[in-house]
Amino acid sequence: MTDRSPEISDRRPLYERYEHLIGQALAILIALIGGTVLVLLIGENPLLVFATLVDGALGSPERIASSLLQSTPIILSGVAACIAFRGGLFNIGVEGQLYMGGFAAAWIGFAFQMPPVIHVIAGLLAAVAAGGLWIAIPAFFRARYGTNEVVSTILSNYVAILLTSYLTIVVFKRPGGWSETPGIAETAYLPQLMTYSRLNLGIVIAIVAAILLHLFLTRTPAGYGMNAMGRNRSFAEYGGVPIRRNTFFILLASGAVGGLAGGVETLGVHHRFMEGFAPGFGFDGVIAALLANGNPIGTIGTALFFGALRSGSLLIEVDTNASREIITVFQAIIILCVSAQILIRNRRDSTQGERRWKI
Amino acid sequence: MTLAIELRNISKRFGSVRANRRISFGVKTGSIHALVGENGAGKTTLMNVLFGLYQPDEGEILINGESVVMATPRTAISCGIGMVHQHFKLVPSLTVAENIFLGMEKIRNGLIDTRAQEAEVAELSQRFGLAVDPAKKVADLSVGAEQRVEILKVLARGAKTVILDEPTAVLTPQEARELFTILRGFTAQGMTIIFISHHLDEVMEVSNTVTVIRDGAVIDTVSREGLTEDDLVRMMVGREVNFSRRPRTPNEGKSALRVSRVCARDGRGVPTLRDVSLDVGAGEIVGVIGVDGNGQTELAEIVAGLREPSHGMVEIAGTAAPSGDPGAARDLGLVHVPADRVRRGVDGSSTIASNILMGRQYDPEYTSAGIVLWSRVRAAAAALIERFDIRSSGPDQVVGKLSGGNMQKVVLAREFSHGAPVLLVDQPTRGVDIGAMERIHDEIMEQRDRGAAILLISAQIDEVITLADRILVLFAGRIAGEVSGDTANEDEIGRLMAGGSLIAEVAA
Amino acid sequence: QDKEPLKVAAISGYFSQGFGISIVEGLNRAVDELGVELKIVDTGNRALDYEEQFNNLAEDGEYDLIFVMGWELVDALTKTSDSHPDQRFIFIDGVLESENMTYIDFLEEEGSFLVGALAAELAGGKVDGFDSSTEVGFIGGRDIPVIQNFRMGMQQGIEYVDNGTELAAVFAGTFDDPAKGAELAMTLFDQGMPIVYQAAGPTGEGVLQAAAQSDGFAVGVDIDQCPSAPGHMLASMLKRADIAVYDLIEGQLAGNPVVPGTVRVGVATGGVELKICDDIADKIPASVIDAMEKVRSGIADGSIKVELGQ
Amino acid sequence: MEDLDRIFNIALLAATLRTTAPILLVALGGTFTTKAGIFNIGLEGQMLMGAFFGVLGSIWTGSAWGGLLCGVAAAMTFAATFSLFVVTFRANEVVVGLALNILAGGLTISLTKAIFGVRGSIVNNGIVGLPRIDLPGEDLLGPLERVLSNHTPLIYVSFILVFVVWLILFRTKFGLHVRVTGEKPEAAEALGISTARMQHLASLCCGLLAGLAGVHLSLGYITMFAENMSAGRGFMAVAVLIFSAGDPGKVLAGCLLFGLSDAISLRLQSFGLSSYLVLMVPYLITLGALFALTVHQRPRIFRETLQSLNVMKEGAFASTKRKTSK
Ligand SMILES: Nc1ncnc2c1ncn2[C@@H]1O[C@H](COP(=O)(O)OP(=O)(O)OP(=O)(O)O)[C@@H](O)[C@H]1O
Ligand SMILES: Nc1ncnc2c1ncn2[C@@H]1O[C@H](COP(=O)(O)OP(=O)(O)OP(=O)(O)O)[C@@H](O)[C@H]1O
Ligand SMILES: [Mg+2]
Ligand SMILES: [Mg+2]
Repeated sequence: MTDRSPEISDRRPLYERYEHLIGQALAILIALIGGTVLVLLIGENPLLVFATLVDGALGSPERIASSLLQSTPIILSGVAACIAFRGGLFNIGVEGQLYMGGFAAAWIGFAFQMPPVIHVIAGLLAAVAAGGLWIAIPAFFRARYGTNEVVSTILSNYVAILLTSYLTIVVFKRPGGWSETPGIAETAYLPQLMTYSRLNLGIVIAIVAAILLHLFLTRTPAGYGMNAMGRNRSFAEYGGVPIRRNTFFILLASGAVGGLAGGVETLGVHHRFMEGFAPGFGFDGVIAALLANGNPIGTIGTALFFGALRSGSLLIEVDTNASREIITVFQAIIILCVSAQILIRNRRDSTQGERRWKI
Repeated sequence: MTLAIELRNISKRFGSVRANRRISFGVKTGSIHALVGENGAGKTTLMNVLFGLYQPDEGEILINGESVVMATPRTAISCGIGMVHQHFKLVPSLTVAENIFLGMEKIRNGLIDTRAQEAEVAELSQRFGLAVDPAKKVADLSVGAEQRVEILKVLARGAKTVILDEPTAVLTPQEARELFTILRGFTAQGMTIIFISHHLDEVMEVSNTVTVIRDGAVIDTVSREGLTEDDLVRMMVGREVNFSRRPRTPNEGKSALRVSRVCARDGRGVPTLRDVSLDVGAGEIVGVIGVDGNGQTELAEIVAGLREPSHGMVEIAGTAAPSGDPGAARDLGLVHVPADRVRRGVDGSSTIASNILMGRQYDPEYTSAGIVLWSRVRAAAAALIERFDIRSSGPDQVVGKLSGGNMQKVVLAREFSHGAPVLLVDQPTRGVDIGAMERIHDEIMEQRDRGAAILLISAQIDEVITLADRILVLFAGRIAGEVSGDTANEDEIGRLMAGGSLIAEVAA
Repeated sequence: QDKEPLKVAAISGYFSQGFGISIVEGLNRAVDELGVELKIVDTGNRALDYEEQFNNLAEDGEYDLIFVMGWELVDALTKTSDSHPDQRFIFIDGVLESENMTYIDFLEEEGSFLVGALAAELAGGKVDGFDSSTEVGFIGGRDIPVIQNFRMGMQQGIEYVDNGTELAAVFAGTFDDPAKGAELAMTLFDQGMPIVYQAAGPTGEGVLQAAAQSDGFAVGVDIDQCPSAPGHMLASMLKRADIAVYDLIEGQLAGNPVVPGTVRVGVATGGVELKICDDIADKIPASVIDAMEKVRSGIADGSIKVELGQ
Repeated sequence: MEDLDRIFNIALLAATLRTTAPILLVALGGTFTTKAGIFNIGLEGQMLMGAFFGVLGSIWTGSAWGGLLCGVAAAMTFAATFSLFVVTFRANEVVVGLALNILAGGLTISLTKAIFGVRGSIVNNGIVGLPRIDLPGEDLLGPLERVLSNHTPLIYVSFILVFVVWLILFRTKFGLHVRVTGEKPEAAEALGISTARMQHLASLCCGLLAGLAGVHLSLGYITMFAENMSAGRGFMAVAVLIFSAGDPGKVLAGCLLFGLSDAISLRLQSFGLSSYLVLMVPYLITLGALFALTVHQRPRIFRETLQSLNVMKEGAFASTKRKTSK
């Protein structure tokens, strides 16, 4: 992985410090151009589509709240991915952890009676535990035997989705309902922030998680060691950072936050577990983290952007004839452009044989 | 006399490093032309330019009097130039014949004609007296055999001019001598050889002409006739070098680092260390020397806890260090200057301050209540930059942009400022200029004087002779002999390095 | 005095699949023949979005009728309906608690009962042109309640015939993998089952194609799927959403407005029926046709009860 | 036991061939990129493009072979984009792969909606599927006839390709250069073999086979397109590639393992197990195999220890390996 380690903040000249931002802005521009071409191809008016997109994302307080609501699970999944990413690992199984965490939180919510605040905390803790446990086996084999975590976490996604479906539909189905568990007790609801939207405390949890991770990485000794692992594994090993142990715990923490993302989603929005409750959020989070180059604060930004895209795309479906899948196409183009950093790649390094990420 | 190759005003820079500055010289057809210079002088870069691997920033290359733009190695090959690289470029999973014919495979019916290739390799190896088994996998070859494959690779491409970049660094003196015989055979057939070496005696023995490079520029090109080794040294370094030994104090400290019966194997299961034991006392420097690939790397890694020995153990300050745990070794008081500084010694993507903190992030000096005090780290870094004369823009300079020597100083600054009782110093002056080298030597002596136990691993005989109180010679993973620093001379050590006297002097 | 055309919206994630297609057909007919204005919204599959999508539609009170299909939308629908009590929502294929909405409830279990009865008659009755077998198959998309309704109906139909035929029911676990549907169907046909009934969306398309390949017979669902595998399609269990939807809109325009309450659509109303494919009809003995007709009228007049929840 | 007979019968073999073939095709494509040193997580998207454009091409040209060409061309376009970003722009291969997967999903759905008016699946519309091949000589094959005959051509192609890909990788100049590029790029560069070129070519080969895999899904296995119909097969191929290190023989073994467990799991449902649990079986078996293989590589430590003890017994005077190998 060559682009895995983010440039650390330092006192570089202003331009250098923000050149990645400039690059990303240009990348988005290129993506917009690509998107325009595409919209034209499918016979729609690009201006109308973009205007609808912006209107749908930011057109009213409700819609802004809705964009934030969409961003919440992406931020948390992104933080989960950042944790692994900054430690030089790859957790592509955030999706699966999200499902497990979502189910665990819902289970605490509907199967137990507890006093208000405690119930919420218990639910979130269950989500954290479920996410952590779900990645524990891949993490163990990665740490102990070097088993490729990308593959093992991808495969666990499938198992997690099937398992939660099984639990939801076969074991805990709400009688007479669709494929969903009974609703959770009101004591387990994450408080809503405003009356006109489902936006809830989850967004605060997500942003706090991102900030905490940032502080952990930049201010604490353990965070320093973890960061070093991600930048140059042999250097960290040489410096006495316990690689194997860290590998295990970094993946565990990453999975735990992935679980939290699911828990926040069930306790805050759906108030039950339903299958297919959040498809794609885990993957979006991974990509948001990659785009922000592993920086948790930056991930908040990219996740908000993705959330706004998703939210705006809803109105596209209503007000235009374009399919909202067009948004996924934009997203993919943006990701491609940013990842290539076409515009800012430093050509001076081009003589150095670069080692690619090997299996 | 015709010139097989002529270089005119070749310059090449890497970022701020000027690896070659307006280099000009000619190589006569049928001669052996030696290229000498310190580490980092720019020899390899120049040869890479000549071979089309790098494009020069300016300058011209003439082959047999004709100007040629070396766009790619293919151009060079078609000009009859072949290069045996400092680091071999063989593919381990392929056979000898496949490696030799890589890029010019013999094809029959669309498939590679293995049999024809092997037959031709056998024929070539016979003709030039380079014994290899064409069907063997390169992974199973010895280093010497790998080099013969590299040379055959060049010959198979019909090279008339062969560049050898430090061919003897990995060879025993006997193997080196065989190589020279072969090279002389080549010139007898009208071929031209360019030959890079740090061993001035070899240069004197085999070459016809010598070009000396210093700091990327040519100092002079001279005929071997009438040249002495001292002349060469003066040209290379720019002044008389004081090879004199540092003053030694008798060792009275008790053992601070003990390595007992350590064995190791490489990935293929071939033993790399066989039953190595040694002892370093406080206030003592023990030098370990050997030709590359004789086990020093493995020894250093095992002592540092970076590699698990297959047998044996390491004690640091009287306590057994858990194997394969570099953190534990550090906690016991070992610091380590690694040989591979780019990969291991620094994190090139972060700042000097951040690099200085590594290994001490939990030290109360820099951390309070679980928070890293970056201001203090930065202040400490600034002080170390001053003390070690690290040429940089300050603590926030990104390490990857430092020159190699300054990078090494960052490593030394970090490791030597710990005041640790045990120092493992691996190739501390590789690629470091002569001025810095002396400073590093001074620092190492200072550490010894304050009572540190130092295990110094080096491939340079003069370095261990200058510094070490005792010298252990590693050969084929075994300690081939021990020499006292006071009485050591290069001949004796050289003989041991070549495995010459295993029987006479087994380490006590 | 109302010159404005009637504005109708429809929202679902399944407009591309059988049942959804027939809803769209009905709506389009209303557009063509009645001149209504139509907006179709595809929800995608992200539960978080539904509420916003409903709000976007209901906000301006622009639409006279909003048709909704899909159980996963229920929550969002209920909420929006509560906050926009004047908006007329029509929920297709189910009954909810809210008394504010209109429901069209299709009794797919009744149609599936007919499928079960037909399959048992043909497989267990040593009918010419059909391999006799003690088993017939059912392939569901995913093991979810709606799909279980189909299975339970078929099961009861088989039991009603009571000739020793049994049901082998399997689920593909996905509605989007026709290759897997085909593989499952081939597995069942290989095990000697002559007839397989599917309720599996695009996955089910694979089942139909596998019937042609394995020389078996498939029963389609929701819409007339007989053309999918000519010669290998036995029948299609139709849920005539097109008629139901069109009738409601027509009524609204004719001064017979849609009111809250439940419209039950089953075998009795003709909204659910079993269509025997034309090219196979002459292979089926008259005795079987007669028996089927008896079952049909039994269901229609209520003498045969099809139960759910088994 | 009668129940066991229901699972383990000759039809299971035929089913295994069918479930294996699509993954095998796309995984064989991945061997090229794997051997060229690129981690290609974008197989899923290439396969989906192949499936979609296969169907479109079949409709446009009215011929299955036209569809095949279209599908393969589309997948190769994606593969070229992948290598353009990864090799030329040196972007992170996981990011690019994932982004292209997303792009393939969004693009196929958008185009379906733009062309056919609705999203979801494309059935009928004049799609022509690939023909089935009846192997001659029923008497010759005996009971195997049921297993081997009456498949679409790409099933036979996929298994034949195992050998062909092996031949290409290990017996031709192109394959040799691809392998060298992945194993020791500096060796290739030093001999004037352009590693970038080899990686682009490897990626194109990969796109070719991934496209065939997609076409096989939409025109061979069945004749239709459905949203995301690749259904994770590309990701499974990635998993197989990682633990086979891209060796065609091992790829075949890995794909057969997955295909067999998939085919068995489909049959297990008749035992009344919940479909959700049964559908996990192939993933669990693959995960188990992945873990078992990596663990298997470890006991070397024990062997090394024993060998070292022997070295010490040999004594200090024994001649060294390096000397004797001369
Ligand atoms: N690819 C590169 N990028 C940046 N700097 C480089 C690169 N290659 C070489 N250098 C720098 O150029 C200078 C000359 O290096 P070169 O390898 O030519 O030295 P050398 O004379 O061959 O040394 P040695 O005796 O150690 O082999 C050194 O300072 C080195 O750090
Ligand atoms: N790993 C590190 N190495 C060196 N200095 C560091 C490191 N991490 C943080 N610092 C220094 O500590 C200070 C605070 O770091 P922090 O990253 O929180 O602030 P920042 O640079 O303003 O953040 P950002 O640019 O991400 O908004 C900075 O001046 C930074 O240079
Ligand atoms: Mg060199
Ligand atoms: Mg119903």
